[in-house]
Amino acid sequence: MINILSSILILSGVFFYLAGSIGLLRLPDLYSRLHALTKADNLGLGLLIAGVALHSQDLLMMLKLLLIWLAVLAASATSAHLIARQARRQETGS
Amino acid sequence: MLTAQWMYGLAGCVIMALGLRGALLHASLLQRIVAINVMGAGVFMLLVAVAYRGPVLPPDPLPHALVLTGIVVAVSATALALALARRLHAEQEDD
Amino acid sequence: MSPVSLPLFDALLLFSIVGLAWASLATTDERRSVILFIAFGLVLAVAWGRLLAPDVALAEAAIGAGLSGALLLGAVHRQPRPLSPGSTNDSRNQGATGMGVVLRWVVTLLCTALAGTLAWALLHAFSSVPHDMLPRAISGNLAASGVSNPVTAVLLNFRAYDTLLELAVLLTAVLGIFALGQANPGYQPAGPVFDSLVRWLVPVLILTSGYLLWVGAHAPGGAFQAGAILAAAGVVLRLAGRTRIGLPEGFMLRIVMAAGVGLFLLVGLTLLLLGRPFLGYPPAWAGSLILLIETAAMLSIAATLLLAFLGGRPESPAHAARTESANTTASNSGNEEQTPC
Amino acid sequence: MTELFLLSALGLMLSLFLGLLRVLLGPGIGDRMLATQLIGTAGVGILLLLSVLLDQSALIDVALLLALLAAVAAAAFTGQQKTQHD
Repeated sequence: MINILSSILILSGVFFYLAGSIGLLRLPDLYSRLHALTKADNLGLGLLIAGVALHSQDLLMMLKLLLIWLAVLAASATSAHLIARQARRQETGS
Repeated sequence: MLTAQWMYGLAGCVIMALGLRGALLHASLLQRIVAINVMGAGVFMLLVAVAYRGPVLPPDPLPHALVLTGIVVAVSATALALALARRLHAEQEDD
Repeated sequence: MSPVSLPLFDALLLFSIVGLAWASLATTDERRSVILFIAFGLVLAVAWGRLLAPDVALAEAAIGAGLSGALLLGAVHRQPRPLSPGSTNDSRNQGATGMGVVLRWVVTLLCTALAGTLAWALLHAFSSVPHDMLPRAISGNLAASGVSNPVTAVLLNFRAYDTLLELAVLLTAVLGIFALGQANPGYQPAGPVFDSLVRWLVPVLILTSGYLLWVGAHAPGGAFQAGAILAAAGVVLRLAGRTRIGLPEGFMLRIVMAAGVGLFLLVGLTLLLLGRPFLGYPPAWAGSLILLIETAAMLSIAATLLLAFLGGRPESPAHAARTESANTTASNSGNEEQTPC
Repeated sequence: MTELFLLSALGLMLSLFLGLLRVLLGPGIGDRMLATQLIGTAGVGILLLLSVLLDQSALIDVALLLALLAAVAAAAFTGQQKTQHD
């Protein structure tokens, strides 16, 4: 039962990863790519981590996995902000 | 002979040669420094491939220790090279 | 876990790595080259994990994703013109002439020949007798080494000489950097979004480095990875525009820089006096001595790597506040005694 | 279960590969930086799967380091350096 649930979580995580990278490849400009990517890979990693945590069933491991997810959430929000700000600066600057 | 071992070993050779070529041919000092780092990464990959002994046997720890210290030395050598390049640039501007 | 073979995974991974290495050297745009090199480092960390080298993967993740990327990107930004020995136009023209083209081909051919020879030797080595004498010697003596992580045992016990000299190499590199001038001017404040990340990221990085140091005795980790992560915390503070990045000043800084080599030597010489070989720890003490040396080494490595990132002698924050104009040619070594000019 | 982890690792490798194409294509430097971010996140996911697949719990720590330092490259890329006073 737990195995099935964890498999579903992991596979849907991979699906969101792929959706994000296809978005990164197909979408026309930086801002829409930024939007698609941050959403997709945060969600993808979140689902993947939930699946792996369920599979591991070890408390310290789960805590580390949670920390990884929080770190990636914060980092991707921050980087998206920094990259977008830089792009705006270049558009208005030059 | 393990498939993974020769795959990674060959890739290491290719990466090292790419790095050496870049270090010899690039005009920009910064890119030469990047190229030397790529070359180093190729050597590291070679060593880690040699250490790999399949999924069951634990790998040989000695090359791992070499590569580990190699990575740290490479980054400090890179910093020294960049500082030298900066100084060279400053001297050229004074002329 | 049953042995798994993942040749398709390996093929994709290696294709990405070789592709990134090639692409980062194929362009003449320095910024693009550096960004591709950073991506190359990220994928390499995955490859080390795949080859069951988690110690190496930890170091690559800490240095590739933290230090070396920031170091190289900083160097690109500082240089509006390319960092080249002559002006770039000259070298471009040279490349267009017949001699240049011939040279390019000769170098490419020689590099290909080198790669081929190396690959031939490697395949020859792989297909001959499997080498398990050294690994067996290491695992046979692991119990007496004081630690159960074989990589840490090699670094701090079996080949402790190498590690001592390596710390000396790091110190020499930083002294070389000091001799070249003052530190880079640093960054402007990065804004509230990055600041709020920094506020919790730096404590977590410091905690992680302590964890890696402690865990290094029996699992992947140790002084090098811990030191690199500690240095990354300083890099993050620097990027956020802080002037205080956790480095001690003046005499204290010198002590921290030399602590690794110093303590290593002290332990080795004390053992000599006690009638043991240089750095031949008594097995009962080995665990504690290694942890002691590793703690000092971690602090030295962190300080050295952070100073390497600064790219020159650090200015003391008090001094920086007193004098807006930094005198780049000052050859005074003491930071405190430097008078504002 | 092993097959599932292997398949998922391949899926993430494909995702990393697509990100790589964007790094190579650009066109802007921001696009390349963004794609590098994706490569990092995919790397984190792959390491997590490999840690189960190869039975190496230390790979979780590697993933943790990559996750913690994921913002450093973007910050170094966008950071404005002070000008040298000379």
